[in-house]
Amino acid sequence: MKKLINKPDDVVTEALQGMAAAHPDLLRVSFGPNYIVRADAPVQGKVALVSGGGSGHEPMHGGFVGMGMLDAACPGDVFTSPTPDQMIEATKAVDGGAGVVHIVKNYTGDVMNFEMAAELARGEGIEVEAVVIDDDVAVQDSLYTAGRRGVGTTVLAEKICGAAAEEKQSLQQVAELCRRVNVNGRSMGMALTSCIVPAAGTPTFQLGEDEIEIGIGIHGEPGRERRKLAPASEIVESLATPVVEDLPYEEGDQVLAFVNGMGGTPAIELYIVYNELHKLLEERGIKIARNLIGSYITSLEMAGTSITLLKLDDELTRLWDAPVRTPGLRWGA
Amino acid sequence: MKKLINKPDDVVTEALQGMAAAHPDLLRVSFGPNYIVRADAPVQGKVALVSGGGSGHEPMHGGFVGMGMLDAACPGDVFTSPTPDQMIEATKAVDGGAGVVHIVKNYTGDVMNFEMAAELARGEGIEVEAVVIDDDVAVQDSLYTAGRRGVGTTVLAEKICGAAAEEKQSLQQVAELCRRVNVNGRSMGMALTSCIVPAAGTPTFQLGEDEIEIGIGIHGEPGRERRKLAPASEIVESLATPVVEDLPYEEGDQVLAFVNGMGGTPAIELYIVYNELHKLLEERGIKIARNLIGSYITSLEMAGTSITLLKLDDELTRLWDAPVRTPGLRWGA
Amino acid sequence: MTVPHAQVVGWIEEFASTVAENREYLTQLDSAIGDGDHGINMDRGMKAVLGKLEGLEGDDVGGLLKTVGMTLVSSVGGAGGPLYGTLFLQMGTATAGKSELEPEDWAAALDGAVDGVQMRGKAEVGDKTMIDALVPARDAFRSALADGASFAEALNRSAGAAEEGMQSTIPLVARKGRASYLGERSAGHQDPGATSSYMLLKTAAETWSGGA
Amino acid sequence: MTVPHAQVVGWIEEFASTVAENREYLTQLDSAIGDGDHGINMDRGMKAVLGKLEGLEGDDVGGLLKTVGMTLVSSVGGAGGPLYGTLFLQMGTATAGKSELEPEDWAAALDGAVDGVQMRGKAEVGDKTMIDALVPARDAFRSALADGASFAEALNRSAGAAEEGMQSTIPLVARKGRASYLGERSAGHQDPGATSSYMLLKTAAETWSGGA
Ligand SMILES: Nc1ncnc2c1ncn2[C@@H]1O[C@H](COP(=O)(O)OP(=O)(O)O)[C@@H](O)[C@H]1O
Ligand SMILES: Nc1ncnc2c1ncn2[C@@H]1O[C@H](COP(=O)(O)OP(=O)(O)O)[C@@H](O)[C@H]1O
Ligand SMILES: [Mg+2]
Ligand SMILES: [Mg+2]
Ligand SMILES: [Mg+2]
Ligand SMILES: [Mg+2]
Repeated sequence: MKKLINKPDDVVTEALQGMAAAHPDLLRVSFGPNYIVRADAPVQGKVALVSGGGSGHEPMHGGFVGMGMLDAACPGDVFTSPTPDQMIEATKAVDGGAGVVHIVKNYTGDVMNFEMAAELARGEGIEVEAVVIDDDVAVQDSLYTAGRRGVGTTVLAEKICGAAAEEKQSLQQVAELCRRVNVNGRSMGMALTSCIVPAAGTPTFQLGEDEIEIGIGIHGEPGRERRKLAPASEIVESLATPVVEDLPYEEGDQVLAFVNGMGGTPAIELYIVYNELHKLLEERGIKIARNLIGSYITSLEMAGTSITLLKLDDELTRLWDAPVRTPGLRWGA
Repeated sequence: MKKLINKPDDVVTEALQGMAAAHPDLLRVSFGPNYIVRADAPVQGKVALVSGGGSGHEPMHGGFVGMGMLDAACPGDVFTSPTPDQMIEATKAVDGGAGVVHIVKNYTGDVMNFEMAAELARGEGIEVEAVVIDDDVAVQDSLYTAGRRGVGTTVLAEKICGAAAEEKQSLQQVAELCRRVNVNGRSMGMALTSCIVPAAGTPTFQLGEDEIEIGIGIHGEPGRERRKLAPASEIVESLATPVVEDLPYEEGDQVLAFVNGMGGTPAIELYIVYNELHKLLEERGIKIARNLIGSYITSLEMAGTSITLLKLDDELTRLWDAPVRTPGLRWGA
Repeated sequence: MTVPHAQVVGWIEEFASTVAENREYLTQLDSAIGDGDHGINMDRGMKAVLGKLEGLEGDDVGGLLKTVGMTLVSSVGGAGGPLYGTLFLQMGTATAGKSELEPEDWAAALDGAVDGVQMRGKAEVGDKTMIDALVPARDAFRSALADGASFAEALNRSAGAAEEGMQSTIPLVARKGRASYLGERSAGHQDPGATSSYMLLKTAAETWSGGA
Repeated sequence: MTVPHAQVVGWIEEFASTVAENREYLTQLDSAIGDGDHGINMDRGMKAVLGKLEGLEGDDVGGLLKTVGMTLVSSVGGAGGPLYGTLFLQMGTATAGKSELEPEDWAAALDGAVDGVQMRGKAEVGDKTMIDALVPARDAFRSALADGASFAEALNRSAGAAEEGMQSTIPLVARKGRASYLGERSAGHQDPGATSSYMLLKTAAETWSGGA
């Protein structure tokens, strides 16, 4: 295992110390339990946004704490959902009296821990609305299963809802908006290589020199299908087609296209992916009105990409364009 | 070789097509010869900044084209300096009558091609000032050699000079400033893994599972020394010590600390590196007044990091903070 | 036979060391159909529990089990944290105020465990989860008592049923938890959570009855 | 013997095919002490030159060589582009207006080649560059002529000197170009640019004299 780390057990703590040292103007980090809050928390009268999940997906979520996005993030161990005590402390630290939205990715662990936290927070008189993101079309949806995973749409929901909260929209409005983003977003990802969980020390799965995994999640879990390595055009087709056909997006729709790197894939490849996606959507008459290209929701050093499409309307577009100032995403401020 | 590409020969062209499709609001891409100019070029009365170099270092340089940074970038083949015809066309396209600064990284190829281009441009009546960046302390400096390579300081110089040009500083002022940034910047890098040039198809160098290269450049060229894998604290010490002792930075100095990822290293590791760097500089009484953490000058999918320190003064700090709006770096706009 | 407070502590310690010994094994099972951390998570949690046990006073079994639950909730994370946390919290509620356990108390504790895990995770038997080990274990314990079996014998039959339940997960397609994302690819692998739940019941039988 | 325009074209074509055959070899040499692209760069450039040759009219050797130089400048990039570009541009200037080359013309062309490369790259003999092949080749050609050797003989002695010069780069520590960043680690490897320069002189000797 080759990583720029000290001891495997200290990875999360030291990365958080680095965040604290790097961005005192934007955020504060608390240790034991671990959570990150924006520097000016709590913002009185503003709905607060709290998210969290396993570490290893940076910049998500800690890198999205700041003006116009999250009020707090709860980082778990690598790929392991955080615990309710982190969430409850974070929730209390950012509550500005207007209620708190928990943005939860649909993983059994995340959902259950956030549920326990919300129960405790409500017990302490804080209004909490939880919204679960489940946008991964690689997973068959069913009433009888855990449903779809939450992936790329989470980043977009955090940005858009952060802007709405900044506008002093109400708890119900922000939660409703978050559900609307989720309903209009779809994602699918693939891996060229596995990643290595520091505490494990070996790759989570083994891929041959000519193999790829299609339909992966963000925790190094294997995907739905192993295939032969293929040109970018074919890979984009395999990811974007199920995404487009799931919603379904229609001719004339405006979308935000998010081409995400899994952590080990450089920008030059992401632009080749974007180029293919742009052609594919153009052929279907779908217009990319906004885009985001980069590594924003990662799986440690995994090489690969995920594609997220979000159907836009005027409000979503306006909120996307609103200023944001976080370590991981910044414009207009 | 596992990459998100189509044919190896089409990598640069297709990534440029992706850039053009993604950022029409910020830039325009010309093909044959290849160059990228900001959408509103030429800006009348403003000194224009042109840079360029081999591809494979994205977002540098094309991702830094836009308001507050570069006016044009000339992307060569992967790791191969661009040709004079690209530079001369780019120079003509962005000249707004106030002259053009060529920001050149100190590689024999880049220097000679930019020299030829500057001769041709001057022949056509355009005022050109070339500034060579040579900040890599891994290379022993000498009058009798090609001197030091240009690496991380290039990114900082492009940002700071872009801001000065935006303020309508003169050609001589911007060129002088660029030299000042270069004189005050020092870098050193290391690799955990090699990268693979698409046209070659195999790793440029072979590293064992427990080996690292210290003192690498940004073209997959081997470094000055091969070592055993070590904890992040030791690696940062090996990179930062020669950097700090070269200038030399002194107690009380304010610096911009730039922790760069080589392309395959995720943010979580860069923050661990930053944490170590922060401690090391604190011990020496050097204050990090600004920082930049991310993969901005890369070597394809290489895993590794480089550290750049720039000694700041009030003017450099003000220009660093000025608004910038490019695909790769954006704030305040 | 009754199980005094000290032996409940003994069981928890034994479970912790079984989890530590099987840390790699559980993680390996989780790598095949999950994210390869179940052993790491449970071991971190049980180590935290051992730390908490040291400072613990009194002989209230219910309080002890609640402390175990709270500690797991705040140290494990993932799915395992809330599930095992709730399991122990509910066991603690069912045994509140007891300083030793009669067979009927343990039956109530197992009821609480199953109800708690199902309230949290909404899994049914056959979904390829902990529930596939826990439900047969609870049922076997109750029916052993109804058959007139001794506490020790009932514990052993309960552990045997958990083992069968654990094995029954192998051919199943997961419908809950992370393994469900794999769809058909999840079949042919033993569920890590059902495996750790079997260990929980097996260590109870071993510690309290000397059998297995 | 004189070398008519058509044979100069033949030389360029022969050099292009030698470079194509040795694309991997040159790249491999460059991987050891550079960035592993010299073969790729030169091959791309010479393929572009072949494309340009097709449309070329007239019999001006100087014009031909200048076209080769301009094409290399705008298609090779890296260090090789300006260096080989300038080499051919200066050869073209030295042979402007000639429809065939006398020995003295080729001597002048070699002078131009060396001067051009040194003007651009500022390397001296011993810096581990193209210059280590080119300077001995130029000197050997002139002294062969002074010794009364035939054009063919002088070409062969020139190519032989280039080969020795190429080999002489092996133990050297590079002082120019990318290899210089390696410091002492650059010793023990043959310089890729000196190797392609040797090929340039060798193909001239082979195409024009039948020898090597
Ligand atoms: N909804 C559920 N109900 C009961 N048990 C579940 C449920 N979801 C997951 N599990 C159990 O949790 C185990 C995985 O735990 P663990 O690996 O610690 O958490 P995570 O999946 O978050 O990494 C599975 O093997 C399964 O037995
Ligand atoms: N200053 C110089 N003068 C002469 N030749 C040089 C100089 N610098 C480099 N070279 C030659 O260029 C060769 C490398 O060319 P190439 O690989 O095409 O370019 P790059 O180094 O830009 O990748 C070296 O082997 C060397 O012979
Ligand atoms: Mg997990
Ligand atoms: Mg090169
Ligand atoms: Mg797991
Ligand atoms: Mg080279």
